[in-house]
Amino acid sequence: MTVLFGAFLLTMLVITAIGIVRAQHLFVSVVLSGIYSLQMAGMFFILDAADVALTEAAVGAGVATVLMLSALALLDDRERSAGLKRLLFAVVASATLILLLHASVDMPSLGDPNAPVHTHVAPWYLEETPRLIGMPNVVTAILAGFRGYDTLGELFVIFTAGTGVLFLLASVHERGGLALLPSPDGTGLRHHLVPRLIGRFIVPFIVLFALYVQFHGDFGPGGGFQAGALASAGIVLYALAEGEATALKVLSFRVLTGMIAAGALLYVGVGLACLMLGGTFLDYSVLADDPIAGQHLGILLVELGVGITVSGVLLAIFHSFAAREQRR
Amino acid sequence: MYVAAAIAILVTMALALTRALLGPSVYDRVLAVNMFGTKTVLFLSVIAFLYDRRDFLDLAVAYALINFIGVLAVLKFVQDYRLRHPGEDQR
Amino acid sequence: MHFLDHYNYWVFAVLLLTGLYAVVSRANLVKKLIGLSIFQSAVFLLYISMDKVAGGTAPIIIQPEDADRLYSNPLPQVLILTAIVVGISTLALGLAIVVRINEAYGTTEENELARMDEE
Amino acid sequence: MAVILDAVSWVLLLAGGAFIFTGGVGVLRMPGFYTRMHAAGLTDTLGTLLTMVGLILQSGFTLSTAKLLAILLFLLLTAPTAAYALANAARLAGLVPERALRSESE
Repeated sequence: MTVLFGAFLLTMLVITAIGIVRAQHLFVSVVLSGIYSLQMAGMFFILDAADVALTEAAVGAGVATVLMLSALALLDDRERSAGLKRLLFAVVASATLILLLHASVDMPSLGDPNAPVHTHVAPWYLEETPRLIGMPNVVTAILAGFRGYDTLGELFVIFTAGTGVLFLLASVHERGGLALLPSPDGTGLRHHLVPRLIGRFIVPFIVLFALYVQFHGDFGPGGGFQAGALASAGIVLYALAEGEATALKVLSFRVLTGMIAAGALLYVGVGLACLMLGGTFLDYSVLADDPIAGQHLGILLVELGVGITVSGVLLAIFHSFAAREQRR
Repeated sequence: MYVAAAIAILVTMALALTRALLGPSVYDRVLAVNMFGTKTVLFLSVIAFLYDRRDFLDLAVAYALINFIGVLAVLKFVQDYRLRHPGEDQR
Repeated sequence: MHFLDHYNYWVFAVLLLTGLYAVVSRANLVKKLIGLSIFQSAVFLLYISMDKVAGGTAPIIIQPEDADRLYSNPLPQVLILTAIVVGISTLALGLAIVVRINEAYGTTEENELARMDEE
Repeated sequence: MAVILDAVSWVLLLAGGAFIFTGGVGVLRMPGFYTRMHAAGLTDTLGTLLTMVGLILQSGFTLSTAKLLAILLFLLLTAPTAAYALANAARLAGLVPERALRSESE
């Protein structure tokens, strides 16, 4: 049954993707991308990847659509030219497709427990996590513990992308710093009473749920990446309901840039603290008397850093696009 | 019985997808996206029960909370679009 | 259900090339970015398809002593989880560049940009 | 008792599925935006309610019941709001119901 559900969702995914590419109006592409993301999250859930599905839910359903739309508001939202050498690329793509389909025959079939992926390091992680880290969610344990370096790198990619967007879109303050200057016209949906009231009612629940996802990530699906995306979605909803200017008063630009830096610094700081206490970089065992308690503390702090930076970056990006929109 | 409900939801998703692809107006597409979102919440809940993974209802909660934002963002975009391009036909 | 064993990989290939086709054949820069995110999500699908273990469940070990339970592979999930958030922030960076290009040139079509650069 | 509870929840789930499916058919087959909206809005709410209550009866007094109740509450709040906002936006944008157009032209 699972396989059939999966096949059905996958078929819909292909149809949606073709619809996205074919749509002439970019707005239609963005709306269809929303559906695409929903299907993808359902597929991840069916394939037993609860954490990934939660991330896709938090990012794809809220933040991604909002970002694409606020960028489209600044651009011509219709494709004008038909395309470049479409026939040639169609032939090349079809040839590559046939090669890839041919190669897929050699792949192990779906769910095969003896596939090469499952016989390398994965069993070790699954067996040793309860003993070494003592945390039910192996994904969180690997993310922040075993592969802490990798996650640090990813966090800095997000940090760099966020600062890049700010440099490209934020305006220069009179004293030389970057600033966002929303005009009072950005009222969002203030004139629509019902969506505004319900939106305001939902915001605290989203933020509360984000905190739950942040701190429950050791035991269930969740962690800093999901929580950061959810929290920023909550604040974006507030900005939609009350206008960007009001949202910037609640969480000002200074606070946002502070959050972007603070999260990354917290992550690095935990690593340095481990060095100071005589361990290696990001080896949390030395943080407490008991190695497992140390691991718990380290992972909690590191995930908190991830959550703070991710929500700061996503919100700063949203405000950069929105402020640009109103300046024109 | 969960299977029957899941199949009904999946088929409805396909119908909503068809409407989203056909249009014809912007609002039809947004309606379809909104419907697809609520159906995803229901599908995730039913699947969580079908395979007895009730811990993962968190996902459905996340969608129930977040799905709304996309629709509101689209509406704000359409509202601003009309301000910037008065009289222009939208698809 | 034997013929569905590789269906995930077929869909991966189709999505990958749909995305690639949009990136190379469309002149509109935003459409290229959308194509890039389809391409990206195809890779996510490949990784997550490989982590599935038949009869398994998500790798959250509530009872470590129960050795019979099968869990899906946690490693691809870790990689993709971070990649999704990285994907949205790089997409935003791309969009920001497109916005600036549009402000400087007044268009987001690749062929028009090339023509303006030649002049 | 358990058998009755099971039977009731099965009936609710099936009824929910039926309503959801009806809504899907309505969204696809109805002519004009407002009639489609009508089909989607009404069956969405009822189908959600029935399915969720069916699932709640299956889960008993556990944490999942609380989560299901939260989902139900949020869906019942947001789905009609989204429907309202959508219809409002369409009306303000000047999308006229089809029947009204037809009677005007007569």
